[in-house]
Formats: sequence, C-alpha cells, structure tokens
Amino acid sequence: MTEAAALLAAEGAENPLFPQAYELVVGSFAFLVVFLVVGKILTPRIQKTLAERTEAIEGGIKKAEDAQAEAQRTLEQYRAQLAEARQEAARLREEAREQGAQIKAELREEAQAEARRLVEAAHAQIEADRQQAFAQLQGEIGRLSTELASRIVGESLEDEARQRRIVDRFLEELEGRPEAVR
Amino acid sequence: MSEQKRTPENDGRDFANAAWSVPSYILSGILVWGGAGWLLSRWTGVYAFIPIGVILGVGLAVYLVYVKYGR
Amino acid sequence: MSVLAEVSGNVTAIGYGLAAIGPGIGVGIIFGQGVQAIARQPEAYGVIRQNMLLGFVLTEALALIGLVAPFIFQGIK
Amino acid sequence: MTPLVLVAGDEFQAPGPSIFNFPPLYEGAPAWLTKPVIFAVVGALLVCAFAWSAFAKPQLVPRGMQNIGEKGYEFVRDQVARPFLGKDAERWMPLLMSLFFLILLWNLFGVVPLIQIPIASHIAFPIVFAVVIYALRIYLGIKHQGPIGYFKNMMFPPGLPKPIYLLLSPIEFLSNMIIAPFTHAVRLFANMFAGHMLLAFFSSVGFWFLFERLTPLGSGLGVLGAVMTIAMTGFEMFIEFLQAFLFTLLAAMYIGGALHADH
Repeated sequence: MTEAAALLAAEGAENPLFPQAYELVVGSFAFLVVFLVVGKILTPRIQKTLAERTEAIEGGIKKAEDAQAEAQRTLEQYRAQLAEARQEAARLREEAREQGAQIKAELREEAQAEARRLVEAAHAQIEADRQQAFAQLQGEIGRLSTELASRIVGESLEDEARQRRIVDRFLEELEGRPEAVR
Repeated sequence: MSEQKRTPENDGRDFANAAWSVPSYILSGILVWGGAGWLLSRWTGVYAFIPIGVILGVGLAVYLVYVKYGR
Repeated sequence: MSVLAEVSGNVTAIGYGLAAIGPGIGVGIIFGQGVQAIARQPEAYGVIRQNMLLGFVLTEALALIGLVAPFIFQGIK
Repeated sequence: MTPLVLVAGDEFQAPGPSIFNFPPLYEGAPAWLTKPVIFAVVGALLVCAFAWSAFAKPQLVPRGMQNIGEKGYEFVRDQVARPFLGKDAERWMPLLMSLFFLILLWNLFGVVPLIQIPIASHIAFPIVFAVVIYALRIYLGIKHQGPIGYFKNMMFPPGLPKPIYLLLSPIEFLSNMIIAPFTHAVRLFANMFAGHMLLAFFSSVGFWFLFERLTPLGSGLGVLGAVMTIAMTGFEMFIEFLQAFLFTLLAAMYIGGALHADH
C-alpha cells in the first residue's frame, strides 16, 4: 500500500489517475464560463419561451373551446326558438280548430233553435186555427141545430134560456163522443 | 421509503437510486471491513483476517442494500 | 527473441478482467430478464424489482471481490 | 503525440497510457499549455456559442438551431431532471444543461479528426464536475434536512437493532461521502480513457500493418484493425453520449437525494 502511494507520488505526472493542477484550474474555469453563459443566461430564456409556448397552446385550446361553446350555445338557442315556433304553430292550429268547432256548434244551435221556433209557431198557428174553427163550428152547429130543431119541432124556441140549455146539452153529448169531433 | 407514497415514479426513483449505489456500497463494505481485517492482521500477524474482513464487508453491504431498498 | 508474445506489467489486471466476465454477463442477464418480466407482467413490478435488485447486488459483489482478490492472494503466497 | 509516433523500432508496440501525455504546444511554452487544455477551453466556448445561437433570441415557433437546442433541452428535462427531481426539475435545469452539453462536447472531441482527445480522459476535468456536485449535494442536504438530520437519514436506515448500526453505518458513510463521488468522477474518466485507448490500439494496428510494415501476413491484421477502428468509432460515439448522459443523471440523482430524504 505504501509502495503504491509512493509510486503514485513519484509518477505524479505520468499516472492517469493523478489530476494535474493546471487542468483542475482550466476545468473549473471552463465549467464556470459554461455555467454562467448556458445556465444562468440562456437556459432561463428557453425555459421562459417553452412556458410561453405551452401557455399559447393552452390559450389556443381555450379559445377554440370557447368558440365551440359559443356555437353550441347558439345552436341550442336556435333549437329552442324552433321548438317554440313549432309549439306556437301547433297552438294556433289547435285554437283555430277549436274556434271552428265552436262556430259550427253555435251555428247548429242557432239553426236548431230556429227550427224549433218555426215548429212552435206552426203548432201555435195550428192550435189557433183549430180553436177558431172549433168556435166557428160551435156557433154554426148551434145555429144549424136550432134551425133544424125549430124546423123539426115547428115551433120557435122563443125562450132563449131553454134554447141555450138544449144546445149545450147537445154539445155535451157530442163531446161525450170524442170521435165525432176529431 | 416508508414516508413517501408508493407511486410508480417513486418506485422507479428508488430503484434507480438503489441500482446506482450498489457498487459503491459493496466497495465501501470491502474497504471498511477489509481494512479493519487488514489492521487486525498487522496487529496480530494472522493473515486470515483480511479475507474474513472482505467477505464480511461484502455480506454486510449486500444486507444493507437489502435493508434500505429491497424490503 | 523467440517469444511470440510477452505479458508485462501487472498480472492482476488480467485476473480482474477474467473475474469481471462472469458478473458482467450475469448483470446483463438479470436486467434483461427483469425488464422483460416487468414488460410482461407490470402488476408484479414490486416483486420483480426486489428480486432484480437482490440478484444484481449478489452478482456485483462477485465482480468487486475480483477487484480486491489480488491484494488478498498477494499476502498468502 | 499521435499513436504512430509511439511506433519505434522494428516491432509493433501497442500504445500505452502515455498517449494521454501531451507536451506543451511549442518549444518554450508554459507547461500547462497543452492540447487537452486548449481544447477544453475551445469546447467550453463552442458550447457557449452553440447555446447562444440556439437560445439567445428564442422564438415561440422554433427554427434552425433553436430546434436542435430545444431537443437537447427536452432530452435533459424529460430523461434526467424530471425522473429524479420531480417538481424541482425546472430549478436545476441550468446546472444540468451546462453539465450535459459541456461533457458531451468534450467527450465527442474524442472522435473528431485532428482533435482526437476526449477531454474527460484527463481525470482533472471529471474531478471538477464531481467536486461541484459533491459540494452542492452536501450543502443542499444540510440545508434541507439539517446537519444532524442529513447524516442521520444517510447513515441510519430505520427499523434495525442497535448493534447492527455499528456494522452498517461505517459502510454507509464511506459509500456516500467518499466512494460515491469518487466513482462518479472515475466512471466518466475510465470510460473515456479506456475507449480512447481501444481506438488508439486498433488504429495503430491498422497503421502499422498497412503502411509502416506491409507484409502479406500482416495485411489481414491491418485490415482487421482498420475495420475495427471504424466500428469502434461508432461505438465510442455512443459511449461518449451515454457517459455524458449518465454523469448528468447521477448528478440529478444526488441533488434529488439531498433535497428530500428518500428513506
């Protein structure tokens, strides 16, 4: 071991494991220069640029995302408007149909009422005519009967009261036989 | 190793650490305990202490790597 | 000179060169197979890693014993 | 000195560690003015120039050099900083960027014609980086975990019987405080050193047997050397990149470990 150390010291200049002092100095100097220039001045620049680039790319992505979101929103809006319009149209159609139905119903009602009114008027007319005919007929029948009776009996039934009673009795008898009148 | 979370990255870092420090551990094991053996043999004159020290140093270094990284 | 080749200098260097062959191959095999095993079964990474490390330590120990062996044998002769 | 100068006499001599020793540039120059020193400075200035052309006026839409620079930045950030520093990654990027690019360029000098010396194959340069990281690591560890907490977290893994600590703690201490920074520097140095030595060996084989002493028997060897030189040059480029990456990765790992105790 001591031999080796002595050999190393003696061979100092020759042994490749033995650093030369001047080379140490030059190496330190070279490393210092490179560290100052490359490390301290230049590397921060490229780091900054790379960070900026990342940011720019991320910003671009963000912008694109925003645009897409905007487009999406507009699309949604359009869709909503379209749906609204469709609904409106449907509503209008429905309304029109309802109105039509209503008008139809009203018209029908009116027509029915008119018809009913006509029928009633006709009925009333008929009744009035009948009443009138009946009254006329009653008077006619009374006169005719009296005349007939006086002709048959030959005597004038002067007594008004008796005459009327007879007629009435006759009429009541007539009424007792319904088919005779109707 | 126990304090940190076990992630693939940490595992990989530990493994690289271990693999790179293995030769220097074994070399130091040999130097420390082989050196102790050498001193002993100079003192007692029994030459066998040197190989014993070397083997012991290697064994201890292997054990140390196992303790630090292998468990 | 009738000698075709002559070895001069420290013979232990040759000894170490020879001693380094085996461990060199061994370390190569260990890491090669270890990486292959991890590629095949990434989920067994922990176990493979441990065994790789142990195999590497033991093999490397042999290589470094080869480095100091000449000093030991020097004293024995 | 190039490998061919080493070739002296009639016999082929493999290049040795002396190929890494460079004399002063010219006669009478100071001892420190050597090729690796010159190219270390040139490399540092080139890294600065490259980074300046890429990052001086960064545009949101990158063009030209900025594209290449950003690829490098993203590589360091995603492969080195984020796995080990997590959310602190951005803060340490300046240091890691400087480390990675300087080491990478210095390493690549090893395969550039006429330069042909990986600067990190002189151990002084890796030592500078390793010492910086080491100091930073201890400073950060003490700052973030407290002086006692830092050493306690480092040396005493929880959940063991007390006597075991007596055996394990010295290993931990030596490993973390001395061996780790040492291997940190030596790993880079040794890779560059050995890689360059291999290249020098193969190219000198090729040169010797094809140009200096062309014999029928040796020409095959020379061709092999030339082919291997080309192949190893490609391989070396890969290794040089890998070592720059690993050095930076380990730096990030040490910083991350000092910022938060992981055990």
